[in-house]
Amino acid sequence: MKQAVRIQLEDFSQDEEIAALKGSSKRMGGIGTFLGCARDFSEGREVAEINFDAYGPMALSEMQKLRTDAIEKYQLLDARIVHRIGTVTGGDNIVFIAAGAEHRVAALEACHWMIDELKQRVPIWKKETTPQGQSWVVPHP
Amino acid sequence: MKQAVRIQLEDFSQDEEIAALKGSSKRMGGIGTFLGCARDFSEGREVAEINFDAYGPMALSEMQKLRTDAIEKYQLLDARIVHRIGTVTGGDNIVFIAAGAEHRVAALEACHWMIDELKQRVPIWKKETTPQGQSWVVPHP
Amino acid sequence: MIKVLFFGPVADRVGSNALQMEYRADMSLQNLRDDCAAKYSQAFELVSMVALNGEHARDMFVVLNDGDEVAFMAKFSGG
Amino acid sequence: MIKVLFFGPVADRVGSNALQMEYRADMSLQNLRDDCAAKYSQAFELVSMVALNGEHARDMFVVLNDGDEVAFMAKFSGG
Repeated sequence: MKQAVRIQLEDFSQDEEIAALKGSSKRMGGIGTFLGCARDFSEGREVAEINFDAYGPMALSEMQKLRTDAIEKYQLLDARIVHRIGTVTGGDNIVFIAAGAEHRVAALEACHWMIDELKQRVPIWKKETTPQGQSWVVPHP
Repeated sequence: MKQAVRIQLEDFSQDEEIAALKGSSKRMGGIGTFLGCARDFSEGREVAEINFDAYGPMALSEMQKLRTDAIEKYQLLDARIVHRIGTVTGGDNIVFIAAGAEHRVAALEACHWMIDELKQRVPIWKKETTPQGQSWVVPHP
Repeated sequence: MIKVLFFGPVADRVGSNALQMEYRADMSLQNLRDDCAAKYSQAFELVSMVALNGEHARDMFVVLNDGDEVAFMAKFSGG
Repeated sequence: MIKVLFFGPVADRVGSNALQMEYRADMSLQNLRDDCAAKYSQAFELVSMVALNGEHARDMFVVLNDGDEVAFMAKFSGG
């Protein structure tokens, strides 16, 4: 079984992640997921590819804390977080978050909270390659 | 390509649904999904199986309207809704909703709205089989 | 004739999924409901939604046409 | 020595991912930041987060230990 929290170069399968999540409890009635993908167009420019830099050990430990915090805050039965690094192009998966709970509201709210928190807490940076060259993405407030 | 809105006996694959959703646009930066599953325990009783009854043509047309409404309300790039009928047991998939948008907030809010609306609008009923016999589920307000 | 449909818990109490009711000129959805509820009072305790020809009916005083399809439904519990 | 790490846009402006800074007794995180910012002022315009030994540092006046690992980081843009 793959770890519930991972940073990896390779793509992932939602079906596999959901099967692993479900495996933790048959009392799970609702699963909320968020999948972040690479767009081929951003801020009015075509994007050829996106590269990631990460403070690997800290990013992983922040993601693990985030999972634990979400499970406690929303009384989840289980949660998973996968973030890709390396190079991706338009349409590729970047990040996957899944939250499983007895009922749907907790699952959906936890999923939304986790992706918002991930963007605040986890030391990963993305650089876009456009026809105008490469530039690091400046997050919006 | 499978239809974006379906009522079916057989299970579905998240990977297939997400691939179909993504196929509609490379500007999709965020995908929110909700997966509803059969629990083996509900309201303090073990649940052996769940059976569905549906007003099929109306349920399908309400789900199609719901998809169109969500796309318009949240400016989605695409959305999909799949609901199973027939008989399911603990851990089985029941309903899948996916909303894809340029940014995450619209995708996540649309997904939450769609499952709430589905429960209000779509004529489907579930019956649980427990050690005490069979009973139709009474939705909570 | 009006085709009347029942599903789930309502169908269980009626003991059937469908029945035909005689069409009368100027008959409203409310008239049809009253006729059915008189016959199947236990089932109609559960009815909280009505569909006319596959669409949610909000106005119970709409006049029916011969051949209409009406569903008297309990609260939905899908999803 | 203190190990100082840079990533993404900050590393680009520093021209390096890591450097070693001399350890001094009673040196605070703020002292280290001032020393580094004096050398790499353009890079430090971007710095808005600091990590000490892999954890978010909220208190810039904490005193460092020899061998600590510090990262001066721009706003995250993952996810």
